Amino acid sequence: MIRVLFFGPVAERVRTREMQLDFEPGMTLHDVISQLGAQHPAAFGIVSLIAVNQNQVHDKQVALHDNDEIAFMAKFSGG
Amino acid sequence: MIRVLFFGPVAERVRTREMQLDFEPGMTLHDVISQLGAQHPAAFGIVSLIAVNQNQVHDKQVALHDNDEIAFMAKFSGG
Amino acid sequence: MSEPVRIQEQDFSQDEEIAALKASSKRTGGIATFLGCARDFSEGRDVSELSFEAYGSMALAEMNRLRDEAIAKFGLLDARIVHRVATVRAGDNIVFIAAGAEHRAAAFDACRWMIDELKQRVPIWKKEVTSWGEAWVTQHP
Amino acid sequence: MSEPVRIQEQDFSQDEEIAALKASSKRTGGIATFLGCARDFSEGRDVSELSFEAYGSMALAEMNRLRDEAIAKFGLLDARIVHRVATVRAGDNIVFIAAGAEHRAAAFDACRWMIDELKQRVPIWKKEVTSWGEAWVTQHP
Repeated sequence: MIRVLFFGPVAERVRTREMQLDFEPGMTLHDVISQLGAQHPAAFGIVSLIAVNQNQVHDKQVALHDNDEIAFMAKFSGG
Repeated sequence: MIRVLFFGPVAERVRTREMQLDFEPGMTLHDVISQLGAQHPAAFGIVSLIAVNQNQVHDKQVALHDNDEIAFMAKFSGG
Repeated sequence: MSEPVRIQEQDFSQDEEIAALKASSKRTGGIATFLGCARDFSEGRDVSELSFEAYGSMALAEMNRLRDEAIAKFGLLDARIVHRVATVRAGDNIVFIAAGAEHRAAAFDACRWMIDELKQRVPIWKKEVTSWGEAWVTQHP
Repeated sequence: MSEPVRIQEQDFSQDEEIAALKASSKRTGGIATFLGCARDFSEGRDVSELSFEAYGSMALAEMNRLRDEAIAKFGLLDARIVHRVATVRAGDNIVFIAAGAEHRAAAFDACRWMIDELKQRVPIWKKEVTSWGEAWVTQHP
Protein backbone atom coordinates (compact mmCIF):
# COMPACT_ATOMS: atom_id res chain seq x y z
CA MET A 1 0.00 0.00 0.00
CA ILE A 2 1.19 3.53 -0.86
CA ARG A 3 0.14 6.38 1.42
CA VAL A 4 -0.29 9.71 -0.39
CA LEU A 5 -0.42 12.95 1.62
CA PHE A 6 -1.64 16.43 0.68
CA PHE A 7 -1.28 19.63 2.67
CA GLY A 8 -2.56 23.19 2.64
CA PRO A 9 -3.35 24.49 -0.85
CA VAL A 10 -2.90 21.08 -2.51
CA ALA A 11 -5.19 19.35 0.01
CA GLU A 12 -7.79 22.06 -0.56
CA ARG A 13 -7.81 21.35 -4.33
CA VAL A 14 -7.74 17.55 -4.02
CA ARG A 15 -10.41 17.87 -1.33
CA THR A 16 -8.70 15.31 0.82
CA ARG A 17 -5.58 15.12 2.98
CA GLU A 18 -4.71 11.50 2.46
CA MET A 19 -5.22 8.68 -0.05
CA GLN A 20 -4.14 5.08 -0.14
CA LEU A 21 -3.12 3.39 -3.39
CA ASP A 22 -2.54 -0.32 -3.87
CA PHE A 23 1.14 -1.08 -4.28
CA GLU A 24 2.09 -2.94 -7.43
CA PRO A 25 5.58 -4.34 -8.06
CA GLY A 26 7.56 -2.12 -10.46
CA MET A 27 5.49 0.94 -9.56
CA THR A 28 7.31 4.28 -9.96
CA LEU A 29 6.63 7.76 -8.66
CA HIS A 30 5.80 8.71 -12.25
CA ASP A 31 2.95 6.17 -12.27
CA VAL A 32 1.38 7.80 -9.22
CA ILE A 33 1.81 11.31 -10.66
CA SER A 34 0.18 10.24 -13.96
CA GLN A 35 -2.78 8.64 -12.25
CA LEU A 36 -3.47 11.36 -9.65
CA GLY A 37 -2.45 14.27 -11.86
CA ALA A 38 -5.10 13.30 -14.42
CA GLN A 39 -7.76 13.17 -11.71
CA HIS A 40 -6.69 16.40 -9.97
CA PRO A 41 -5.09 18.72 -12.54
CA ALA A 42 -5.72 21.93 -10.54
CA ALA A 43 -4.04 20.48 -7.47
CA PHE A 44 -1.06 19.09 -9.35
CA GLY A 45 -0.64 22.40 -11.17
CA ILE A 46 0.63 23.94 -7.93
CA VAL A 47 2.76 20.99 -6.82
CA SER A 48 6.38 22.12 -6.70
CA LEU A 49 7.96 19.57 -4.34
CA ILE A 50 7.52 15.86 -3.93
CA ALA A 51 8.81 13.88 -0.96
CA VAL A 52 9.02 10.12 -0.60
CA ASN A 53 9.32 9.02 3.00
CA GLN A 54 9.93 12.65 4.02
CA ASN A 55 12.87 13.17 1.69
CA GLN A 56 12.57 15.38 -1.35
CA VAL A 57 12.90 13.50 -4.65
CA HIS A 58 13.70 14.97 -8.04
CA ASP A 59 13.74 11.78 -10.14
CA LYS A 60 10.21 10.83 -11.08
CA GLN A 61 11.37 7.42 -12.32
CA VAL A 62 12.26 6.42 -8.75
CA ALA A 63 10.91 2.97 -7.85
CA LEU A 64 8.38 2.84 -5.04
CA HIS A 65 8.22 0.26 -2.30
CA ASP A 66 5.31 -1.10 -0.36
CA ASN A 67 4.35 1.22 2.52
CA ASP A 68 6.08 4.26 1.03
CA GLU A 69 4.70 7.67 2.03
CA ILE A 70 4.47 10.22 -0.78
CA ALA A 71 3.70 13.90 -0.25
CA PHE A 72 2.78 16.27 -3.09
CA MET A 73 3.46 19.78 -1.88
CA ALA A 74 2.97 23.38 -3.03
CA LYS A 75 5.76 25.91 -2.51
CA PHE A 76 6.31 26.38 1.20
CA SER A 77 5.07 29.56 2.85
CA GLY A 78 5.99 29.15 6.50
CA GLY A 79 7.98 31.54 8.68
CA MET B 1 33.73 77.40 36.70
CA ILE B 2 34.60 74.49 34.41
CA ARG B 3 33.54 71.00 35.43
CA VAL B 4 35.90 68.24 34.26
CA LEU B 5 34.73 64.61 34.27
CA PHE B 6 36.69 61.36 34.09
CA PHE B 7 35.32 57.85 33.67
CA GLY B 8 36.51 54.27 33.83
CA PRO B 9 40.18 53.83 32.91
CA VAL B 10 40.87 57.57 32.77
CA ALA B 11 39.30 58.16 36.20
CA GLU B 12 41.40 55.31 37.57
CA ARG B 13 44.61 56.97 36.38
CA VAL B 14 43.67 60.51 37.42
CA ARG B 15 42.47 59.03 40.73
CA THR B 16 39.39 61.18 40.67
CA ARG B 17 36.10 61.31 38.79
CA GLU B 18 35.56 65.04 38.78
CA MET B 19 37.52 68.30 39.05
CA GLN B 20 36.51 71.92 39.00
CA LEU B 21 38.67 74.54 37.31
CA ASP B 22 38.21 78.29 37.60
CA PHE B 23 36.86 79.74 34.40
CA GLU B 24 38.94 82.50 32.83
CA PRO B 25 37.77 84.60 29.89
CA GLY B 26 39.44 83.47 26.64
CA MET B 27 40.05 79.97 27.99
CA THR B 28 40.19 77.22 25.35
CA LEU B 29 39.95 73.46 25.51
CA HIS B 30 43.63 73.38 24.67
CA ASP B 31 44.45 75.30 27.85
CA VAL B 32 42.68 72.68 29.95
CA ILE B 33 44.39 69.80 28.11
CA SER B 34 47.82 71.42 28.59
CA GLN B 35 47.29 71.97 32.28
CA LEU B 36 45.76 68.60 33.16
CA GLY B 37 47.80 66.60 30.65
CA ALA B 38 51.02 67.75 32.28
CA GLN B 39 49.74 66.71 35.71
CA HIS B 40 48.31 63.35 34.56
CA PRO B 41 50.29 62.12 31.55
CA ALA B 42 49.34 58.44 32.03
CA ALA B 43 45.65 59.28 32.07
CA PHE B 44 45.80 61.62 29.09
CA GLY B 45 47.81 59.01 27.17
CA ILE B 46 44.65 56.92 26.83
CA VAL B 47 42.23 59.77 26.13
CA SER B 48 40.79 59.30 22.67
CA LEU B 49 37.59 61.35 22.84
CA ILE B 50 36.74 64.68 24.36
CA ALA B 51 33.23 66.00 24.87
CA VAL B 52 32.17 69.50 25.81
CA ASN B 53 28.64 69.61 27.18
CA GLN B 54 28.12 66.00 26.06
CA ASN B 55 29.03 66.65 22.45
CA GLN B 56 32.22 65.30 20.98
CA VAL B 57 34.67 68.03 19.95
CA HIS B 58 37.61 67.65 17.58
CA ASP B 59 38.90 71.24 17.60
CA LYS B 60 41.07 71.80 20.64
CA GLN B 61 41.09 75.56 20.05
CA VAL B 62 37.38 75.73 20.86
CA ALA B 63 36.56 78.52 23.29
CA LEU B 64 35.12 77.48 26.63
CA HIS B 65 32.31 79.16 28.48
CA ASP B 66 31.61 79.44 32.15
CA ASN B 67 29.84 76.29 33.48
CA ASP B 68 30.97 74.10 30.57
CA GLU B 69 31.26 70.39 31.30
CA ILE B 70 34.30 68.68 29.76
CA ALA B 71 34.81 64.91 29.67
CA PHE B 72 38.12 63.26 28.79
CA MET B 73 37.37 59.72 27.70
CA ALA B 74 39.20 56.53 26.75
CA LYS B 75 37.99 54.46 23.81
CA PHE B 76 34.53 53.12 24.58
CA SER B 77 34.15 49.47 25.47
CA GLY B 78 30.44 49.04 26.13
CA GLY B 79 28.09 46.51 24.57
CA MET C 1 14.11 21.89 29.47
CA SER C 2 12.18 22.07 26.19
CA GLU C 3 13.60 20.73 22.92
CA PRO C 4 15.66 23.25 20.90
CA VAL C 5 13.62 22.56 17.74
CA ARG C 6 9.84 22.46 18.02
CA ILE C 7 6.62 22.76 16.07
CA GLN C 8 3.80 23.62 18.42
CA GLU C 9 0.38 25.19 18.58
CA GLN C 10 0.92 27.24 21.73
CA ASP C 11 2.85 30.48 22.04
CA PHE C 12 6.41 30.56 23.40
CA SER C 13 8.38 32.83 25.72
CA GLN C 14 11.55 34.44 24.47
CA ASP C 15 12.87 34.68 28.01
CA GLU C 16 12.52 30.91 28.37
CA GLU C 17 14.10 30.20 24.99
CA ILE C 18 17.05 32.50 25.71
CA ALA C 19 17.54 30.99 29.18
CA ALA C 20 17.65 27.52 27.60
CA LEU C 21 20.10 28.71 24.94
CA LYS C 22 22.41 30.30 27.52
CA ALA C 23 22.32 27.19 29.69
CA SER C 24 24.12 25.23 26.97
CA SER C 25 27.36 27.26 27.17
CA LYS C 26 28.95 29.82 29.47
CA ARG C 27 31.02 30.99 26.51
CA THR C 28 28.04 32.66 24.81
CA GLY C 29 28.78 36.36 24.27
CA GLY C 30 26.18 37.24 21.63
CA ILE C 31 22.70 35.96 20.87
CA ALA C 32 20.86 37.07 17.73
CA THR C 33 17.18 36.27 17.44
CA PHE C 34 14.48 36.62 14.86
CA LEU C 35 10.81 36.73 15.74
CA GLY C 36 8.29 36.55 12.93
CA CYS C 37 4.83 37.76 13.78
CA ALA C 38 1.51 38.23 12.04
CA ARG C 39 1.00 41.60 10.39
CA ASP C 40 -2.44 43.09 9.80
CA PHE C 41 -1.29 44.35 6.41
CA SER C 42 -0.31 42.10 3.53
CA GLU C 43 -0.22 43.38 -0.05
CA GLY C 44 -2.88 45.98 0.56
CA ARG C 45 -5.48 43.70 2.11
CA ASP C 46 -6.43 43.57 5.76
CA VAL C 47 -5.37 40.20 7.11
CA SER C 48 -7.37 39.33 10.18
CA GLU C 49 -5.98 35.82 10.77
CA LEU C 50 -3.23 33.57 9.54
CA SER C 51 -3.54 29.82 9.77
CA PHE C 52 -0.57 27.44 9.48
CA GLU C 53 -0.34 23.81 8.50
CA ALA C 54 2.78 21.62 8.47
CA TYR C 55 3.90 18.25 7.19
CA GLY C 56 4.90 17.65 10.79
CA SER C 57 7.37 14.78 10.63
CA MET C 58 9.22 16.16 7.60
CA ALA C 59 9.16 19.75 8.88
CA LEU C 60 10.62 18.79 12.24
CA ALA C 61 13.35 16.67 10.62
CA GLU C 62 14.24 19.51 8.25
CA MET C 63 14.32 22.08 11.08
CA ASN C 64 16.66 19.83 13.05
CA ARG C 65 18.93 19.44 10.00
CA LEU C 66 18.86 23.21 9.54
CA ARG C 67 19.91 23.78 13.16
CA ASP C 68 22.73 21.22 12.88
CA GLU C 69 23.96 22.81 9.66
CA ALA C 70 23.89 26.32 11.16
CA ILE C 71 25.84 25.22 14.23
CA ALA C 72 28.52 23.61 12.03
CA LYS C 73 28.62 26.31 9.34
CA PHE C 74 28.81 29.33 11.68
CA GLY C 75 30.50 27.76 14.71
CA LEU C 76 27.53 28.44 16.97
CA LEU C 77 27.46 27.36 20.60
CA ASP C 78 23.73 26.64 20.33
CA ALA C 79 20.62 27.45 18.31
CA ARG C 80 16.87 27.13 18.70
CA ILE C 81 14.01 27.09 16.18
CA VAL C 82 10.34 27.17 17.17
CA HIS C 83 7.48 27.41 14.67
CA ARG C 84 3.83 27.63 15.64
CA VAL C 85 1.21 25.73 13.69
CA ALA C 86 -1.94 27.49 14.79
CA THR C 87 -4.38 30.18 13.80
CA VAL C 88 -2.95 33.53 14.80
CA ARG C 89 -4.07 37.15 14.75
CA ALA C 90 -2.22 40.39 14.09
CA GLY C 91 0.67 40.76 16.51
CA ASP C 92 0.82 37.07 17.45
CA ASN C 93 4.10 35.16 17.28
CA ILE C 94 4.69 32.73 14.41
CA VAL C 95 8.34 31.72 14.39
CA PHE C 96 11.33 32.23 16.67
CA ILE C 97 14.96 31.60 15.82
CA ALA C 98 17.90 32.16 18.15
CA ALA C 99 21.62 31.76 17.48
CA GLY C 100 24.21 31.93 20.26
CA ALA C 101 27.92 32.39 19.57
CA GLU C 102 31.04 33.70 21.25
CA HIS C 103 30.88 36.83 19.11
CA ARG C 104 28.05 38.68 17.44
CA ALA C 105 28.96 38.38 13.76
CA ALA C 106 28.45 34.60 13.70
CA ALA C 107 25.22 34.91 15.69
CA PHE C 108 23.75 37.45 13.24
CA ASP C 109 24.87 35.58 10.13
CA ALA C 110 23.53 32.26 11.41
CA CYS C 111 20.19 33.67 12.57
CA ARG C 112 19.54 35.28 9.21
CA TRP C 113 20.64 32.17 7.33
CA MET C 114 18.31 29.98 9.39
CA ILE C 115 15.18 32.05 8.76
CA ASP C 116 16.00 32.35 5.04
CA GLU C 117 16.55 28.58 4.79
CA LEU C 118 13.50 27.76 6.89
CA LYS C 119 11.25 29.62 4.46
CA GLN C 120 12.75 27.69 1.53
CA ARG C 121 13.12 24.25 3.03
CA VAL C 122 10.55 23.55 5.73
CA PRO C 123 7.15 22.16 4.62
CA ILE C 124 4.79 24.62 6.29
CA TRP C 125 1.98 26.52 4.57
CA LYS C 126 0.17 29.69 5.48
CA LYS C 127 -3.46 30.64 4.82
CA GLU C 128 -4.55 34.27 5.04
CA VAL C 129 -7.99 35.14 6.26
CA THR C 130 -8.87 38.61 4.97
CA SER C 131 -12.04 40.65 4.76
CA TRP C 132 -12.48 39.14 1.26
CA GLY C 133 -12.33 35.53 2.41
CA GLU C 134 -9.51 33.11 2.95
CA ALA C 135 -6.72 31.97 0.68
CA TRP C 136 -3.61 29.83 0.90
CA VAL C 137 -0.48 31.78 0.15
CA THR C 138 0.65 30.14 -3.10
CA GLN C 139 3.17 30.98 -5.73
CA HIS C 140 3.02 28.96 -8.90
CA PRO C 141 6.02 26.65 -9.18
CA MET D 1 5.37 51.21 29.47
CA SER D 2 9.13 51.56 29.93
CA GLU D 3 11.19 53.95 27.78
CA PRO D 4 12.54 52.45 24.53
CA VAL D 5 16.09 53.61 25.33
CA ARG D 6 17.44 52.98 28.82
CA ILE D 7 20.61 52.67 30.87
CA GLN D 8 19.87 50.73 34.03
CA GLU D 9 21.46 48.62 36.72
CA GLN D 10 18.79 45.92 36.86
CA ASP D 11 18.24 43.09 34.41
CA PHE D 12 15.54 43.26 31.74
CA SER D 13 13.01 40.84 30.25
CA GLN D 14 13.06 40.17 26.54
CA ASP D 15 9.39 39.23 26.64
CA GLU D 16 8.56 42.66 28.09
CA GLU D 17 10.77 44.50 25.60
CA ILE D 18 9.26 42.63 22.64
CA ALA D 19 5.72 43.22 23.92
CA ALA D 20 6.47 46.95 24.16
CA LEU D 21 7.99 46.96 20.66
CA LYS D 22 5.00 45.17 19.16
CA ALA D 23 2.58 47.52 20.89
CA SER D 24 3.89 50.40 18.79
CA SER D 25 2.66 48.98 15.46
CA LYS D 26 0.38 46.21 14.22
CA ARG D 27 2.32 46.25 10.94
CA THR D 28 5.40 44.62 12.50
CA GLY D 29 6.19 41.38 10.68
CA GLY D 30 9.80 40.80 11.74
CA ILE D 31 11.74 41.61 14.90
CA ALA D 32 15.49 41.09 15.04
CA THR D 33 17.19 41.29 18.41
CA PHE D 34 20.70 41.18 19.76
CA LEU D 35 21.51 40.22 23.31
CA GLY D 36 25.04 40.71 24.54
CA CYS D 37 25.96 38.73 27.61
CA ALA D 38 29.01 38.18 29.79
CA ARG D 39 31.27 35.32 28.71
CA ASP D 40 33.52 33.47 31.15
CA PHE D 41 36.24 33.38 28.52
CA SER D 42 38.02 36.43 27.16
CA GLU D 43 41.37 36.19 25.39
CA GLY D 44 42.43 33.12 27.31
CA ARG D 45 41.74 34.42 30.80
CA ASP D 46 38.89 33.42 33.05
CA VAL D 47 36.67 36.44 33.51
CA SER D 48 34.64 36.13 36.68
CA GLU D 49 32.93 39.52 36.59
CA LEU D 50 32.44 42.46 34.28
CA SER D 51 31.74 45.90 35.65
CA PHE D 52 30.31 48.74 33.53
CA GLU D 53 30.46 52.48 33.92
CA ALA D 54 28.78 55.10 31.72
CA TYR D 55 28.85 58.83 31.14
CA GLY D 56 25.13 58.61 31.76
CA SER D 57 23.73 61.80 30.27
CA MET D 58 25.85 61.61 27.12
CA ALA D 59 25.36 57.85 26.70
CA LEU D 60 21.59 58.13 26.92
CA ALA D 61 21.51 61.04 24.46
CA GLU D 62 23.73 59.12 22.03
CA MET D 63 21.63 55.94 22.33
CA ASN D 64 18.49 57.96 21.59
CA ARG D 65 20.16 59.52 18.53
CA LEU D 66 21.24 56.07 17.43
CA ARG D 67 17.68 54.74 17.69
CA ASP D 68 16.28 57.74 15.77
CA GLU D 69 18.90 57.28 13.05
CA ALA D 70 18.19 53.54 12.75
CA ILE D 71 14.44 54.12 12.46
CA ALA D 72 14.97 56.67 9.68
CA LYS D 73 17.79 54.84 7.87
CA PHE D 74 16.16 51.39 7.78
CA GLY D 75 12.47 52.37 7.83
CA LEU D 76 11.83 50.62 11.14
CA LEU D 77 8.47 50.66 12.84
CA ASP D 78 10.16 50.78 16.25
CA ALA D 79 13.43 50.01 18.04
CA ARG D 80 14.63 49.57 21.61
CA ILE D 81 18.09 49.78 23.19
CA VAL D 82 18.79 48.81 26.81
CA HIS D 83 22.28 48.77 28.35
CA ARG D 84 23.00 47.68 31.88
CA VAL D 85 25.52 49.55 33.99
CA ALA D 86 26.20 47.05 36.72
CA THR D 87 28.59 44.35 37.83
CA VAL D 88 27.66 41.15 36.01
CA ARG D 89 28.82 37.52 36.05
CA ALA D 90 29.15 34.94 33.28
CA GLY D 91 25.83 34.45 31.53
CA ASP D 92 24.31 37.73 32.74
CA ASN D 93 22.74 40.13 30.27
CA ILE D 94 24.61 43.31 29.30
CA VAL D 95 22.89 44.89 26.32
CA PHE D 96 19.69 44.33 24.38
CA ILE D 97 18.77 45.76 21.01
CA ALA D 98 15.54 45.12 19.13
CA ALA D 99 14.48 46.32 15.69
CA GLY D 100 10.94 45.86 14.40
CA ALA D 101 10.06 46.25 10.72
CA GLU D 102 7.47 45.09 8.23
CA HIS D 103 9.97 42.65 6.74
CA ARG D 104 12.96 40.84 8.13
CA ALA D 105 15.80 42.28 6.01
CA ALA D 106 15.42 45.80 7.44
CA ALA D 107 15.08 44.42 10.98
CA PHE D 108 18.31 42.41 10.70
CA ASP D 109 20.28 45.21 9.02
CA ALA D 110 19.15 47.78 11.57
CA CYS D 111 19.79 45.57 14.60
CA ARG D 112 23.33 44.81 13.49
CA TRP D 113 23.98 48.45 12.63
CA MET D 114 22.78 49.60 16.06
CA ILE D 115 25.03 47.27 18.06
CA ASP D 116 28.02 48.11 15.84
CA GLU D 117 27.37 51.84 16.27
CA LEU D 118 26.66 51.54 19.98
CA LYS D 119 30.09 50.03 20.58
CA GLN D 120 31.72 52.90 18.65
CA ARG D 121 29.63 55.83 19.80
CA VAL D 122 28.23 55.33 23.28
CA PRO D 123 30.41 56.37 26.24
CA ILE D 124 30.37 53.19 28.31
CA TRP D 125 33.41 51.37 29.66
CA LYS D 126 33.93 47.80 30.77
CA LYS D 127 36.24 46.47 33.50
CA GLU D 128 37.13 42.78 33.57
CA VAL D 129 37.66 41.03 36.87
CA THR D 130 39.79 37.94 36.23
CA SER D 131 41.68 35.52 38.43
CA TRP D 132 44.72 37.79 37.86
CA GLY D 133 43.02 40.95 39.15
CA GLU D 134 40.91 43.59 37.51
CA ALA D 135 41.51 45.74 34.47
CA TRP D 136 39.63 48.26 32.38
CA VAL D 137 39.30 47.13 28.79
CA THR D 138 41.41 49.74 27.00
CA GLN D 139 42.81 50.07 23.54
CA HIS D 140 45.34 52.79 23.04
CA PRO D 141 43.93 55.59 20.86
